[in-house]
Formats: sequence, structure tokens, C-alpha cells
Amino acid sequence: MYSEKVMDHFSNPRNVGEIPDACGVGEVGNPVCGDIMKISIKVEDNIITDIKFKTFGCGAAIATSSMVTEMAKGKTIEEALKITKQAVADMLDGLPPQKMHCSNLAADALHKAIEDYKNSQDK
Amino acid sequence: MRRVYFDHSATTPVHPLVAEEVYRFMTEHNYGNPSSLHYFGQIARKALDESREKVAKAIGAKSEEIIFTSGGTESDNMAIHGAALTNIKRGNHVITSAVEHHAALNAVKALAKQGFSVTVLPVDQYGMVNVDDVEKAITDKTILISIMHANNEVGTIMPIAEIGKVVKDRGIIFHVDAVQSLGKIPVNVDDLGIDLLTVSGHKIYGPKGIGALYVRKGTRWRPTLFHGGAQERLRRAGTENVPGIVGLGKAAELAMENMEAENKRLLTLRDKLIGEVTKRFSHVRLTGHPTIRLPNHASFVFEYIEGESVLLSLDMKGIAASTGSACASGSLEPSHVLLSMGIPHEIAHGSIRLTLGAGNTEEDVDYFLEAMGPIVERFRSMSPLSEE
Amino acid sequence: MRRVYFDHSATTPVHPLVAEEVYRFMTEHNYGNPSSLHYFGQIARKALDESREKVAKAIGAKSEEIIFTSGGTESDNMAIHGAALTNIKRGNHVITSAVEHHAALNAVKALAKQGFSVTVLPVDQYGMVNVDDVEKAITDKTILISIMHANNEVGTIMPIAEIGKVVKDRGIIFHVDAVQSLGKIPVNVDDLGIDLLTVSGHKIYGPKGIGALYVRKGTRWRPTLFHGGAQERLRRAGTENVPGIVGLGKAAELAMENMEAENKRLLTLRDKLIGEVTKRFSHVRLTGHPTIRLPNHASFVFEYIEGESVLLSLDMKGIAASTGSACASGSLEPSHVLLSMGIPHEIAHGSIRLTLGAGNTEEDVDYFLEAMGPIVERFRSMSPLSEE
Ligand SMILES: Cc1ncc(COP(=O)(O)O)c(C=O)c1O
Ligand SMILES: Cc1ncc(COP(=O)(O)O)c(C=O)c1O
Ligand code: FES
Ligand code: FES
Repeated sequence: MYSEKVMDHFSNPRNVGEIPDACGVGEVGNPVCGDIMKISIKVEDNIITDIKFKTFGCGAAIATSSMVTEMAKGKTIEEALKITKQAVADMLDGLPPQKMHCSNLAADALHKAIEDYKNSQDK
Repeated sequence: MRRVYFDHSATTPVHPLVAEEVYRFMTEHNYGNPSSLHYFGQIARKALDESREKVAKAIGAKSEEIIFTSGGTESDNMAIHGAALTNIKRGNHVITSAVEHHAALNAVKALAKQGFSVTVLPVDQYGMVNVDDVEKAITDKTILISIMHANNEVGTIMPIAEIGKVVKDRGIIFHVDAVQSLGKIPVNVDDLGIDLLTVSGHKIYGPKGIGALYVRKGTRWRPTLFHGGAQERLRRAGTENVPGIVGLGKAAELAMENMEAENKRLLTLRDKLIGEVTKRFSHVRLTGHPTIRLPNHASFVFEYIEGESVLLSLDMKGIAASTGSACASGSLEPSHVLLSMGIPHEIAHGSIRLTLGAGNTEEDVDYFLEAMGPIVERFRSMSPLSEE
Repeated sequence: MRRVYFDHSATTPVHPLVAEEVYRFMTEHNYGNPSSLHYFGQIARKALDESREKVAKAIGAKSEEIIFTSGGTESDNMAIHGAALTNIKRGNHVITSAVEHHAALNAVKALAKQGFSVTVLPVDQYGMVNVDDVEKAITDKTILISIMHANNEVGTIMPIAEIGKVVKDRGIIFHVDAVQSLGKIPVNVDDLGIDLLTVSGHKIYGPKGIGALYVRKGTRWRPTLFHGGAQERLRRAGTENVPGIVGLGKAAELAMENMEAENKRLLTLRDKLIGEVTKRFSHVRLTGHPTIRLPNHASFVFEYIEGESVLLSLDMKGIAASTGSACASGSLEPSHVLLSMGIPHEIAHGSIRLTLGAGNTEEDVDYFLEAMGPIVERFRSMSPLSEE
């Protein structure tokens, strides 16, 4: 059902955990199936230097969380904001159609974390 | 890799003797059409009769009360629509339960769209239908009650004999889906007071794509699904699936022979599984009734973890299990059975079902318990919900 | 005893390679439920996909346009009721022919009881539907036309491509029962302009109890027969008959590989059979079209004799044939096909159908011709009708 890449990220997820003194945290719940994903980021000089996730969800949710953290790490805020659910799915060599909403979740959590960071900067 | 199949409620391996019979009826001189008058046809006809006898015997019925179908889904649909449409002049009320298999539940819901009035009975925390609820739901318009014998997702065994007594002599047709119970607990249509009974081959070590519907003699029931030839004494059109039917007969026969000993064996394994899982892990509970449940059925909800990902991890260890998690369902809805039992959406997420069968040993149980430890730990540590 | 099976339109022996595949998918690790996420389930899922591809290829369709069913009867019912009920708001007129198989004909007749208006087209003396008749029958209420590709009783091949052209671009759904034609003549849903197509496994050296329905992408068609699980992308509920499906796929593949050579071979046998029967016996005629007929199909009416008794006598010689005689039918009605062709009741009595297949040789034909002589003679001498 899942690609080898998905299974790899599912079995060996990158960047699992929480950053204690995170600059931004994004938590999203999946309206479709009810799963939850939390991403915390560390930003230095507009660059995401560290990123971690925690996910309560299916194989695709775990793999997309892992992938999105890998994709975002080292990127500027602007670049990271351009990461779409499609880009995440593509990097995983695709997802089954009924699982596309899981990659939505990952992209959303990342964007929310960035928003949270920006909000804290504005204050 | 070691392979442990713990998904016998989904489907079972075909018993080697059944597989041989099926093979035999595709080859040699045994491939005839039972409607044919010649030698080849008559071999097939005889095989049908013998098989019908065996299936009848397994449920305490008469051979002419058995109709062969393409499986449990067809039988449920045939039973429910046939009974409802045949009795539409006598009433329009149908009773079922919230935890039926979709084949029955959706067939009843389709009736609701056709103007029938439908009562879907709730269940208790164990997934059990209450006999008093059935009695209270009955009106003078009630024509059909459809309740499953044992639940596929949580293993709970329903009080069918008691419901049968309530229904008796009221002129109401009582349909029971015995897909999960047959071969695991005694199913006798007279003892249980059943008018229509659904059987599926592939849950009792028989072939897929074959099932049966028992119709008690004298029941006001007509077939409404298929139009066509005169097969099955005008009750189910279509060239009979002879190899499948022969396989179902053999499977039913073997199930009866093995039931007692096999279920004693599985009960021990099941109880070890339930005991150890609830002992070793925190935030886990058994779903379904603790004792009034199928002897091969262990089902749980693990808090803070999601079933599909557990399944994938178990699969990597060679263990085949199943889940009622929303993520694993085509519709992205959690199991209607778990929700009906009052289990919240997020906890239903962590459902894991382990259903044992013929090939399983105590080593399989131990292997599972060992594999499951790190998996639960890993997902809980990954979960934003877990306090651990 | 020498056994000659001349009843391939009733059912066929299962090809040895098909039987092996079916067996294989009941055993080893291949018994999983295709809905299961684990290893066992995924093996089964993959087998389904491959089989769907093979069936699609055999009829020039796309894999996602194939739905697996329990056989020809289910496919016909699914096609006809699904199309009619889905389009009820667009019109209520359905066209079919008088010589359809009962699965289609009775499904259409059931629609008539539900308020649909039905035109049953007549056929000519050869059992052929006239294209102009189809065109004339179409009204602005017509939503469905169901015509078989080749007739099971008399072998006549209908002008499906021409009907397809007439139907095209009128927003009418065109259903074709290809149970008898597939594997014997080319069946391409695009060339023929077909929207829904019925396939049955056991007529093409595949298993019994398995069939397929082709539904052209974009066709206004919804399943109306079964309620239940989400199998076959919500188009056919019920655990998939994986071994049967694998068998059907293999059978479809083999049929395509063998069709040309095999049918050349059978055509020679058939023509010898027809030639010799009409030469050797008096008061006998071919039924169905003399040339536009299935390459394996020879069917006759013998005056002054009754089909069932001929069948029994042939059977005693080891020859398996069939008849449309009233005496051999469950309903004691002669074949509706023969009657529709204008053959009188008493002559339909003497119908004999010989349908050739894979195992048959020229020796079989000779053996039949020799056996038939004394049988015809005996019954004619016994008949009060015969002038001989
Ligand atoms: C209780 C119950 N009823 C009906 C069915 C449907 O049977 P089948 O899959 O043979 O159509 C199943 C299994 O899928 C079942 O568990
Ligand atoms: C033309 C035709 N349609 C439909 C059917 C029904 O198919 P099945 O017997 O697989 O239900 C048959 C054969 O019996 C047939 O010959
Ligand atoms: S998180 Fe529920 S389907 Fe992926
Ligand atoms: S003469 Fe016996 S059935 Fe026709």
C-alpha cells in the first residue's frame, strides 16, 4: 500500500520529539480522521535550525511528519512556507489517494509553527 | 520471517482438505453444471445435495432449508430485503442493532429509504444488545428483527436464544447473522428460535465467495435480489458455484468435528493474550464482553496510539492483526461498533483486534507479546497526547 | 466408457492452469482478505489488481472499469437494475430482446413490475435481433438497451456493433451480455460501443461462482443489489472471492491466447457436425443462424422425437448434450428462444444442442454421429407422430 520511502520514514522517523525552548510550535488536529500532529521549531537568523515532531496518527501521518521536518530543516522561513502537502507526498514517492489528507496535516503543522514563531517575533 | 496470522475474523486459511475438494470439483469429471441432465451434471447435482446436507447438519436444519449464496453479504441482503419486501403488507417496522456488520446494517438502512420504519437498538459498554430493549421495540407493525450472533469486531456473543424466545409466536421473522459464531460456538436454529440465518464460507476455513442462507420452512420469505434461472429451487438464480459449495460443505463438517477441542485450545491462548496484554501495558482495555465472547477473540484499545501504525509495525514483525481505527478504514470513520459502545473517537483510534485460529500456538502469543512491547513504547513516546 | 462432453455452453471444465491458480490462492500465504493492511491482505490485493488488469485487457477496457461479481446472473441483474434505477428520473423505457438469457430477461421483467415500460424486441427465424427494430423502438424515454452478444441456445451472434452505433450519442446505456461470446469471438467494448458488459467465469474455462461487470467510465450507473462493505470501490460489497477472481483473470488471459487457433479448430469440427447431421438425418434442421453463429455451436431440432429422451440415450453412450425441450426444463415450458424464433412447440420438443470445446476431437464428432443414428431411429419408430 505504501511506497518504500513512506515505510522507511515510518520505521525510522527523523526528528521525533519536542524542542524544550522552541521558537514556534504548531499543533493541528485532523478534521478528517481525528489525528494530531505537533511540530516545534528553532529559528536562528531566519533559518530553521532545528525541528521536531510528535504525531498521533497513521503510517502516512508519521512518514509525512518525518519528511516535512527533513524538508524544512536548514531552510529559511520563506522557503519553508512554500512546502506544500503535494511536495511532501512527492518526496515520499506518493501516497495512496485516501491518505493525502495526512500530508496536509504535516504541511499545516509546519506552517502553524512558523506562524507561531512570527507572532512571537511581532510582539 | 516468522509469520503469525492473528486475523481469523477477517478471513481464514482454507483447510487443506477443503482446498483439495474445491480443486477436485474443478477437474476430472466433476465440472458439470448441476442443471444438466447428463453424467457430468448429475455428479455436480449429487455433490450439491451432499453439501447442502452437511451445512444443514451444522446448524440443526433440514437440507431443503439451505440456499447457497455468494457469501455473507449476499445472505444478509437476501434475508433482510426478502423478508421485508415479502411482508410489506403485514407491517413496515424492522429492528436491528447498532453493531451489526455493514452488510446487515446497510441493508436495513436501505429499507429505511424505501419507506420502512427502522429501530436501531443501542448496545451496552460491552457491545451487547439488551433483550428487554428488543421486546420494548416491538410494535404491531414489526415484521423483521435482525441481530448478529457474535460481533466481528469485539467478539461479544448476543443473547440470541433469549431474543428468539421474545420473538417466538409473534409472527415476526428473526434473522441472525452467524458469520462469526458458526464453528466457534453451537449454532442451532431450533434452540435459538431463528427463522433466517447467514453463513459465510471463508470465516470457517472454507472458500471465499460462497455462503448460505438458512430459511426456516414456512417462513414468509421470497428472494428479491436476483432474477434469472430456476436454480436453488427458484430461490437463487445463477449457475451454482459447485466447487465453492462442496468446499463450504466440507468446511462445515470439519468445523463441527473440531469445534470442541479446538476452542478449548484457543480459549487458553486467548485468555493468556488478554491477561498478559492488560497486565503488561498501561492505558489499555479489553473491548467487548470480558467472558461472553468468542473463544478466539481478543480485542483492545490502547490509549495514545493509532491502530494503523501499530498494524504496520506488527506486520514488519510478521504478525497480521486488524484495527477499527479511522485511519485504517476506507471511510476514515472509526468503527461504528466501538463508537456504539461509548468508546470515544480518539480512543477507538487505538483499537487492535487479534483473532486466533487453527494454525496458532502459544509461541505465537508469546512472540506477539514480545513484539508489542517496543511498538507500544515507540508510538507512545511519539504521541503528542501521551503523558508518558 | 468413452466420455464426450458436448455441453460447453452450459459450463466448461476448468483449465488446468486456472485450477492450479485457484488452489494456490486458497493455500500457502495467499488466503488473506484484500481489505487487510497486512502482508497476507496485500498479497491478495495485488492478485486482485493483476486479475482485474487481465479481464480488462480481454475486452479492451480499463482495469478500473471492471467489477468482480458472483457470475453472469449477478452481473446481468446488477447492470440492468443499476442502470434503470439510477436513471429513473431521465426516463422509464427499457429495450431488450425476446431471446435473452433469463438472467437478463427476468431482470427486465422485474422492472416492468416496478413501473418501467419495457419493449421486448422480436427476433427473426435465426434468432437474430434486427437493428432497425432497435432504432424504431427507441423513444425519448429510453434509458437502457440490453441485448446479448451471442445466444446460448442457438449460437446466433447479434449485430452488436451496429446496435452500438444506433445507441451512440443518445444518452442511452447499452448493456451487452457477453457470457457466451467472450473467448469465442472478439469482444471489444469500444469497437462495439458498449457501456455495460456481462462476463461469466465458468463459460471460459474459469471457475464457477465468479463473473465480472464492465462499467464504462462515466456511465450513469450505481450498484443497487448489495449493501455492505466498501469492496470493489463501493461498487460490490462482500469479501472478494480472491481465488475465483484469480481464476477468472487467468481464464481470460488464456482465452485470448488460444482464441484464434482454437476456434479455427472448433469451426472445422462444428461444420462437420452440422453438415453430417443435416445430411444423415431427415426432418432435422439447424437452429440459429447458419453462418453468423458461434464457432463451437451446433443446435438442431429433430422432428418427432423428444429432447430429454435423446439426451438420456446419448448419456448412456457417454455423450453429454443439452436440449430446449419442455420435458427437460424445470418449468415444463419449451425454450423461450426457440419459440421466439417461430419454431412450434412440438418441434421445439426435439431440440438438441451440441457445444464443442477444448477437449473435443474429430473422433468425438464421429462417435456422436454413429451413436445418434440408432437413437433417432429408435425414438422415431416409437413415436405416434412419425410417418416413418
Ligand atoms: C458478522 C459478519 N457478517 C457478514 C460478513 C460478510 O461476509 P462476506 O465477507 O462473506 O460477504 C462478515 C465478514 O466480512 C461478518 O463478520
Ligand atoms: C447468455 C448467458 N447469460 C447469462 C448466463 C448466466 O451466467 P451464470 O450462470 O454465471 O450466472 C448464462 C449462463 O448460464 C448465459 O448463457
Ligand atoms: S492520520 Fe488518520 S489517516 Fe493518516
Ligand atoms: S413427457 Fe415427461 S416431461 Fe414431457
